[in-house]
Amino acid sequence: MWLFVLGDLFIFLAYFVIFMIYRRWDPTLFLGSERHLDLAIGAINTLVLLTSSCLVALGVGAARRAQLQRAARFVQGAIACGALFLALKAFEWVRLAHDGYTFTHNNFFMFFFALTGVHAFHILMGFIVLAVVRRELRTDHFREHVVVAGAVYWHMVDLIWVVLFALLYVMR
Amino acid sequence: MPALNVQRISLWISLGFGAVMLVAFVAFPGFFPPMSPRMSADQVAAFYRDHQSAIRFSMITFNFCSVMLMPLYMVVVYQMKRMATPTQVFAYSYLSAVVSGATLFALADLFWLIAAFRPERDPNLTMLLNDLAWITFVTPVGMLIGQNLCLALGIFFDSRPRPIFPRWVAVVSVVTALAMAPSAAAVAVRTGPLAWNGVVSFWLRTGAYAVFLAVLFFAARSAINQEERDEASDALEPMEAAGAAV
Amino acid sequence: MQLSFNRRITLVWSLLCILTITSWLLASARGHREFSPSTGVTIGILVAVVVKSRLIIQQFMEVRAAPNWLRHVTDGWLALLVASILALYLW
Amino acid sequence: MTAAPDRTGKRDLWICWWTAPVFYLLFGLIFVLLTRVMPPPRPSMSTAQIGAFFAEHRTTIQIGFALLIVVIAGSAVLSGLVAYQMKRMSVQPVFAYGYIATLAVGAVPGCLLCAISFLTATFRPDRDPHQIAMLYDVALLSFVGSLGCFAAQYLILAIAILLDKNKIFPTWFAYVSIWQIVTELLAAPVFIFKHGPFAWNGAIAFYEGTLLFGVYISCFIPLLRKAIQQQPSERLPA
Repeated sequence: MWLFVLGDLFIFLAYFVIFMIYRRWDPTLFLGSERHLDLAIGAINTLVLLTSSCLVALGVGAARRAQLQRAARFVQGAIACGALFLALKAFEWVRLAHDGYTFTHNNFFMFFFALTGVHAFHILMGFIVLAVVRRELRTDHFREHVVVAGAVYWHMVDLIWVVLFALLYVMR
Repeated sequence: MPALNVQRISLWISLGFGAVMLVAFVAFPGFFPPMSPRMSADQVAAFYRDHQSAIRFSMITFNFCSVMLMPLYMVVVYQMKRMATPTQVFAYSYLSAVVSGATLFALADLFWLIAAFRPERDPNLTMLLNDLAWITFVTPVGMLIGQNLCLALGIFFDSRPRPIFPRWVAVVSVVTALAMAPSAAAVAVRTGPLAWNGVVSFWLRTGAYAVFLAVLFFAARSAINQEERDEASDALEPMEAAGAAV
Repeated sequence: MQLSFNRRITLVWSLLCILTITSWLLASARGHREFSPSTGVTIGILVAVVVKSRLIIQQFMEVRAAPNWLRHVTDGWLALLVASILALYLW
Repeated sequence: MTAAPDRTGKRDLWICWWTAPVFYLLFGLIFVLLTRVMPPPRPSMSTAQIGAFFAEHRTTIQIGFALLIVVIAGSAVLSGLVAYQMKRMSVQPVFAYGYIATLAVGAVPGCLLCAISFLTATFRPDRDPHQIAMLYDVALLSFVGSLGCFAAQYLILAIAILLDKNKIFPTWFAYVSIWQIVTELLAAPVFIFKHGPFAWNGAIAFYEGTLLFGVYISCFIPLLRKAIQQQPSERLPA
């Protein structure tokens, strides 16, 4: 899993660099577009995802102490947080599109929708990963490395969002 | 045991993407109502200009999701190979027909997307692309009919005491094939129920195939369940035999 | 530090949240209508990103207990990320 | 029957395997050097510029794509080999069939349609320039924008590798395959943009995707070789 996570991190690094190059070419447009985003939703979503990451980390700890049911509950909580994240994201997308700031509106929104879209796709994959982890926790002889690998993936999704939040919402 | 998971995963993949395709179908402005083949070139060009985003959204979604139905078809191929037919030939014919059918849809989808890519194109060329898309989408039903007939024949010849797919699936399959067949007339007719926007060529054809896919999904699911039960009892039998010997 | 596992994770989580809220405030401190470029704000945000990322990598992903190569690669990633963002921002 | 020596025992597999490097070498030669489809020309070209593009590269396009339509079956041989290896996995052959089927779909819209459109465009250079421009769009959008068939193929391969207990391919390769799905997703905007990173010649939609495909294929070919080598030569499964 680490290979996947590292590879993904470097792929995202490339996206971030390309974003920054385009931002560099037209900083006024990017900054002007940033104001149409709802900073509060972005920040709350960051907190939601951080919380879910924290729950997964606690879940790994509980699994190591063989408190499997507790661990499964933590993982469930993390999935719920992920779902909340996606719901807020969808609300934000719909509102922006409704106000006319669609994918094709300008370069900023192009990046905004593409990057948040790819990230949302990673969250969807994360649901599958966490479901596998939860299934693993239900078996009697669970394999710790599977649980840890799933957790690492989920933290990566969180990590990427932290950078995205900075680049898309709060950078000035 | 893990092997059976693959079939279930396949079914769920196809179900999920099939649901997304339903959204794309509703989102395509050219389906409600279906575009008339009698629209002038300028009207067609105006359609692509006015509905650019919706067309792109739904057709990109179709592009991505339509081939994701393949896992469901492949479960059917696998189950057809398990049928107690004289040979497994229908399973391979079915596979071949599915591939060609899916290729046709992928082509139609591309034509729609290319037409929407530059709506400012010469209206006559936009109309050409639009015609190509509609004709490729609606009329070449042969591959779909072929699939359904191969499946139906396989089911009829399946001599298992408890057939893999119940006989009524074969009946539904043949009826669906018959319902889709008249769409071929849309290559020549521009008005009435047989035109590509007509009740028969569009709604009956699309609706029948959608219903058939749903039937196929549930039939495949119960075939998988049955296979699991059979395997479980097969695994028990030698043990019972051993027990009897002792 | 002899913190229990859960305590340490919760502490990391609260730090992360505080940093997020700080960036939020930093970005909106100058009034909602004020969207002018500000190197100070951006650098502050980037510092927060570095700290947050490193916390997630080291604590949540447990890289602090990982083999050396992994620590170096993740740190390298973070350094590359911030260096390129900063370079492209200031250039 | 006595055990045949290793080489002759797997002769057919090795023939299939050798088509892979040969085919991709030719593929690169055709698309990069001869027909100039990779890296792709700009989507924002005017009708006149498109005409000039075809006029300039007419001969090489014709040589290149004529070669392609002759050797395209290399991809079919390869997908046969992969499907065969997938049948050796502990998962049921459903995914092996799916792999064959999705790639069989992909060959026409994803590769041949591009060749046919370019060849048609260069066939009569005196054609109405607008028609040539349309063929240009057909070629490049179908080549870069046939997403679903390839995404489905990568998905099937990835899941099969993850579930396989015989370890025909290493687990990490499933992840490399999943990246390809993400790059296919990011190629979806080529139908929308004519400029920028998501256009069909864009940094993300084209260059990053191609780079990752390069990683994928340069891992896949050696892995296939290893899979064939490790296969016990007695008792070859059907």
